[in-house]
Amino acid sequence: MSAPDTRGYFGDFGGRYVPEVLIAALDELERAMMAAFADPAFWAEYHEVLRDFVGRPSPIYRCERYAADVSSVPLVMKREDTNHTGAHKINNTVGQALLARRMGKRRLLAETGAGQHGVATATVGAKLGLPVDVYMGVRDIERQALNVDVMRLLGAQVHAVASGTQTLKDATNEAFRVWAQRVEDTFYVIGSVVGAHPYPFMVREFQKVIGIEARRQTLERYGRLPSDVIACVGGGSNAMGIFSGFVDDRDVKFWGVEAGGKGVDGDEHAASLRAGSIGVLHGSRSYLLQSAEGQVRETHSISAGLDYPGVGPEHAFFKESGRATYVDITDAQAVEAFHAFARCEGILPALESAHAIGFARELAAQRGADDLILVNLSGRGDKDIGRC
Amino acid sequence: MSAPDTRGYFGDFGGRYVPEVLIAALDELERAMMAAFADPAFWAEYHEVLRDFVGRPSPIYRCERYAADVSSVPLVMKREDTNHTGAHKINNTVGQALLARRMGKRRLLAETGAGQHGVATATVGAKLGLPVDVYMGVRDIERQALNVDVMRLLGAQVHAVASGTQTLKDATNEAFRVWAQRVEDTFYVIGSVVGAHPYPFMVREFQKVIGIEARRQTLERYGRLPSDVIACVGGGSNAMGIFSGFVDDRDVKFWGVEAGGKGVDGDEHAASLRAGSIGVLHGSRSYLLQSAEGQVRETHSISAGLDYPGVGPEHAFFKESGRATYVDITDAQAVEAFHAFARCEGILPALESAHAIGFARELAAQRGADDLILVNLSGRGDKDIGRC
Amino acid sequence: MLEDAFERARGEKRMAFIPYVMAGDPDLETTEAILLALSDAGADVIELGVPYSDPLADGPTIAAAGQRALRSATHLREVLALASRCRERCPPIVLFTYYNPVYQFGVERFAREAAAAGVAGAIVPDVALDESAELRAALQAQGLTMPLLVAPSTPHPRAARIVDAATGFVYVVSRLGVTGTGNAPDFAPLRRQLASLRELTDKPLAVGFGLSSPQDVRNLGMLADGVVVGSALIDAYAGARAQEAATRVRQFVAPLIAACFLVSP
Amino acid sequence: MLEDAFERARGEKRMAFIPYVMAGDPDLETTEAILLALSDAGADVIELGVPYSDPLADGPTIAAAGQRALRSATHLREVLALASRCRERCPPIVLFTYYNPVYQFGVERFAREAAAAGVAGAIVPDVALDESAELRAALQAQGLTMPLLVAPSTPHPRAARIVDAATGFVYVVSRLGVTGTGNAPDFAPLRRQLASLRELTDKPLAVGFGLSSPQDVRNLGMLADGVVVGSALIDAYAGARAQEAATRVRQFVAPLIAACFLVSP
Ligand SMILES: Cc1ncc(COP(=O)(O)O)c(C=O)c1O
Ligand SMILES: Cc1ncc(COP(=O)(O)O)c(C=O)c1O
Repeated sequence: MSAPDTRGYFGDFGGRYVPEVLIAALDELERAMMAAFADPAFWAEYHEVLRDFVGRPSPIYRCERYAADVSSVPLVMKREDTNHTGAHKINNTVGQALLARRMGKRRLLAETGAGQHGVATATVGAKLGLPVDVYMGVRDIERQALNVDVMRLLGAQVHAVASGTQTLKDATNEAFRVWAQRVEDTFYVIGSVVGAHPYPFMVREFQKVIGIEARRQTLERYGRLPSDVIACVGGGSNAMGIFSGFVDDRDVKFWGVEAGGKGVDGDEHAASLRAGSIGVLHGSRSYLLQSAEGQVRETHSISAGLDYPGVGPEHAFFKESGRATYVDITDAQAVEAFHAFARCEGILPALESAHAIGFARELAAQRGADDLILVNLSGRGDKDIGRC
Repeated sequence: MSAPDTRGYFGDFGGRYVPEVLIAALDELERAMMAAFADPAFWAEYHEVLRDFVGRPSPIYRCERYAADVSSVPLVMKREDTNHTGAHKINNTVGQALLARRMGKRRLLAETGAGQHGVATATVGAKLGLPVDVYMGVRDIERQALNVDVMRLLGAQVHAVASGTQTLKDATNEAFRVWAQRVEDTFYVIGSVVGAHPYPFMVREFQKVIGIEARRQTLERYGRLPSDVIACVGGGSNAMGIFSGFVDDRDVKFWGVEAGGKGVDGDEHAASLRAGSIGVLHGSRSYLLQSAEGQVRETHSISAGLDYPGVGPEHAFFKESGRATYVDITDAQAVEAFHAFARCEGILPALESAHAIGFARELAAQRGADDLILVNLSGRGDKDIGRC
Repeated sequence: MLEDAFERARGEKRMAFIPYVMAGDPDLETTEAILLALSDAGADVIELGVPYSDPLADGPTIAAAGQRALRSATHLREVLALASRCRERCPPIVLFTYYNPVYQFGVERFAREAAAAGVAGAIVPDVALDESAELRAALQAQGLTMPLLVAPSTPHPRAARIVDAATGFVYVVSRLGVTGTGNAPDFAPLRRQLASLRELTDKPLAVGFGLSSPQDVRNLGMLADGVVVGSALIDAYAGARAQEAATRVRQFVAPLIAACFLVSP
Repeated sequence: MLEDAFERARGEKRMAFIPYVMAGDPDLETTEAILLALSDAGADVIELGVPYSDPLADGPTIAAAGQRALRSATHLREVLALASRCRERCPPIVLFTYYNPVYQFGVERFAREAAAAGVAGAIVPDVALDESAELRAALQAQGLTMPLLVAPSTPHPRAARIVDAATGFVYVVSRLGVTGTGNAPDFAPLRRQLASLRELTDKPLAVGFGLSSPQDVRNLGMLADGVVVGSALIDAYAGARAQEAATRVRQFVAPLIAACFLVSP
């Protein structure tokens, strides 16, 4: 387990850029997290909930048709889409909610963009009997009305955030603000490997189950490790989750696929690592999309879950160290992959995951039967029907 | 394995009431099915697809809060909602599609009501590269537009059926008619334990995995068998699937929950076993809702998947023999259970499954800590948002 | 009665003409007028359809006719009464009914009341050989026939058992699928099948499903003993009532009946 | 400069009055007029907000002011120029800026240009003690102060380290949460905290977040050395421009400044 340094830095990235009012809460969280991580009973409970409630392990599935015309490489999907609530997000909310209960917190708080993390938090909150408040931009509430309904059915309060871009970025600001007010009894469940230390580390540890399972499954089934692991990168949690299972396997190449939107040469994309620069957002230093003056830019992606100007600090570290390579797939390519994959494999991928799948086909053309490409199919695409 | 007799009868129920043009196809199917069932390689392939593609085994999950106020009985859900495509239906379509491929059939044909079986068939067809035609009533196409989109994204042709009630019953008639025309190269994938022999038997065998897994899981986790097994009954496949895992455990009580609609005393319900009479529909003799003159009645249920006037013949046999007890839950009760379950457990059940869940709470009040109630949570409720 | 009808046609070197009419479409009065018209025109046997909610052997035309008939509250009881009313003025009537209405009526009772109504027999398209024993016995006990269907997909050994069991005549389905005029049969294989059935039995062979024109009739090449025309006939009078419907029926069947003669062996 | 301002206020047996103004809201001309009005009215120190897209320590009022200011293209460079323009006519100016604009500007460059603009220091709400070393050193090298914040949630040992590291003054956050007038602080615990901080340091203690009325000011009971008023002030001039805004500001701050005196020790 490669942890960040004591101040929460992965190399130059990470840290804790938050108002003083939150520092004590982050310290308390860090202490509780370390205690929980060292407690086998905590992990036992986490794994039991993942098994019985989430339905883990998620399978790995070898595609039969999607890239068969361009390559003989085994193309294997890690099926996070089969999780309860339909994406990897729930691995993390289970972990954080169990930690919240262990810490005696009374309520959960979450930001959400596409609504997937909001749904995953509302879900776990309902199960554990913890009230949940979700902050969501007004524009996202309009774009993702179905997930709003789901959260409400699960008993969560969904609060509309009308400030700034009215999307995930500002919902996150608002969640921080609300947390600052309620920091004593409220646990802030962050949805990706972003935020102030210890969030990027903690969320990674809760998503690592993806990589650990996938490594074991790949070895069991194919008797070897993948040559390449591919995942889409929004905040970066599903990517970090699968990468971290293979981080010590130095020959396994990591590919993070960002949202190229209408092209990374223009302004309408969300490719923080590919086309951004270093800065501080939502509590940590990493890459982000910003103006020359340090104002955070509005982003664009057809996939709401990737439509975020920042990225987790450990990805910035992986980029700098060369451990992972970051590429992008445009809206149009993602939509094409979505359709092709649905028709060839009978699986509707989330538009986020369709970015990884689109790139996988490109990479497959350069790989052969001795290689093995593992793709994190981070979620199901039901939420995206009618949007492409 | 309790098979029907050679003519496809479970006691007095079942048989093969279809036009002569289909008899040879049913004979061919029966022979191919028996050969496949006797072939370990077939089952190995079936189980591999269930594992890698569907994500089986589905977990069992013990509710913590839903009925805790009325009973200390362990209330355990078999989580078919975590399957790929979100319901038990896919267990069956995987089996039938593999059989179709084995038989050298070139196309799949399916009827659908709510669209779940249509989606499950389209899914497996896409995966195996077999074109799929789905027949669906005009009214259902309107009511279940989302699933129509999904089927089309998966490459299936959805055909609107404008005759009769324009719902599942007539879509089934139409599928039979189309099959009669294309019987040589087309495999008709029926979506429940209904239809002419060998369908009720075959579909049960493909759904039996639910019961086999659940029995093993219950024993492993609780060291005992359930006292009661509950499932909703539309055509009856999810119920037969879970019941058949326990059929030789004579102490395990079976409860089939039909759609009580606006009340079984009136006309607006779909409770064939509770309130119907014996007759012949869609190829087999069973209970059905019909007029004194033998015209099949229009039915009503808030849950599209239960809105069917017939029921599988083996259920009729279980009713007559007393092996299972059939009860009903009204629309209003199902909606209440849907909401309560979502808020207490963080799981949105399909409205179909909500019937089983609603009854489970009633039964729980009569059971204690030494008992164990197992409920088949046949599908997820995402499709039902906005309908209740 | 049925045997006589086929015998007479054979004697006249023609195929028997067997029109299909849906009882009660759009009302019983119209059906009665049509029956009399068919009788006048020279029909040898009449298939009288019993409306059913779920006619899965029928294409759109007959299914829609059944829906209209149900709207006029025509059920098995009403159809039997109609048959009884027309018995003196009509050629032999064979009911064409799905099984469920019969089952609800009661199989024995059905046979009894059908016999009392003077009906010649019953064709039940969803009761193939395998499920036919009980109903066949009940009908036979009342002196009624039960023609069975043979389809293009029926394997030869099974066809042999079917023709054995069939009474009255053997209903030879001309092509895969359901009733309806959409796609015409492929006559070459149909003729081969008729020839091979002919080797199995002396019972009359009546061909149906998808025949709509005099040319279709001629294409049978006298290999059959009878020709059933249903959907095309219904199309011909659809929308009309009573005498207007009867007139249209008369016009429509005349060339078909002529075609039954025209064919040279 | 800052020390002098607090000294003078202390000499006059009053708390220093520290208004917060968002630069460029709605334009720089207005801000300039407000700064001069505040100066005339007797403000001791001015917090000058640098607009930022993601002000997560700010409530709706200041966040909205920042949005308006961004619409007038006000960024760090423009704010420094404004400060420079006003330096002769104003009390000491402390910038209130989030870290990212500073980081993009360059930390060293920021310190240099801020000093050149005559600014007294910078409050950076998202840089707490732990991340403050580099920025603090850069500012100090240019003779600038970096007040740090202490929150109600800050544990005592940490508060001791913060007051140690803070320069210019210690910014005591009056209550949990962000800036804004929504909920007033709970004064009893706030007074206890001020008393306990007083034991740790002689540096000036300025209280901010949520203070909006003379009564709030009086409630501090002279335990603080300074009072920051931001959101309430912005609310007071919101919608107005230039001299009209300045007039409203003057009216609004007069009773607050009076309240700074009124309290008896
Ligand atoms: C299915 C899916 N994949 C990926 C993402 C992107 O998040 P992350 O990069 O943290 O995995 C989201 C976010 O909502 C998502 O829903
Ligand atoms: C989730 C779910 N449960 C139950 C049913 C009812 O079918 P059956 O009784 O065959 O299980 C359906 C049918 O669509 C369904 O979608």
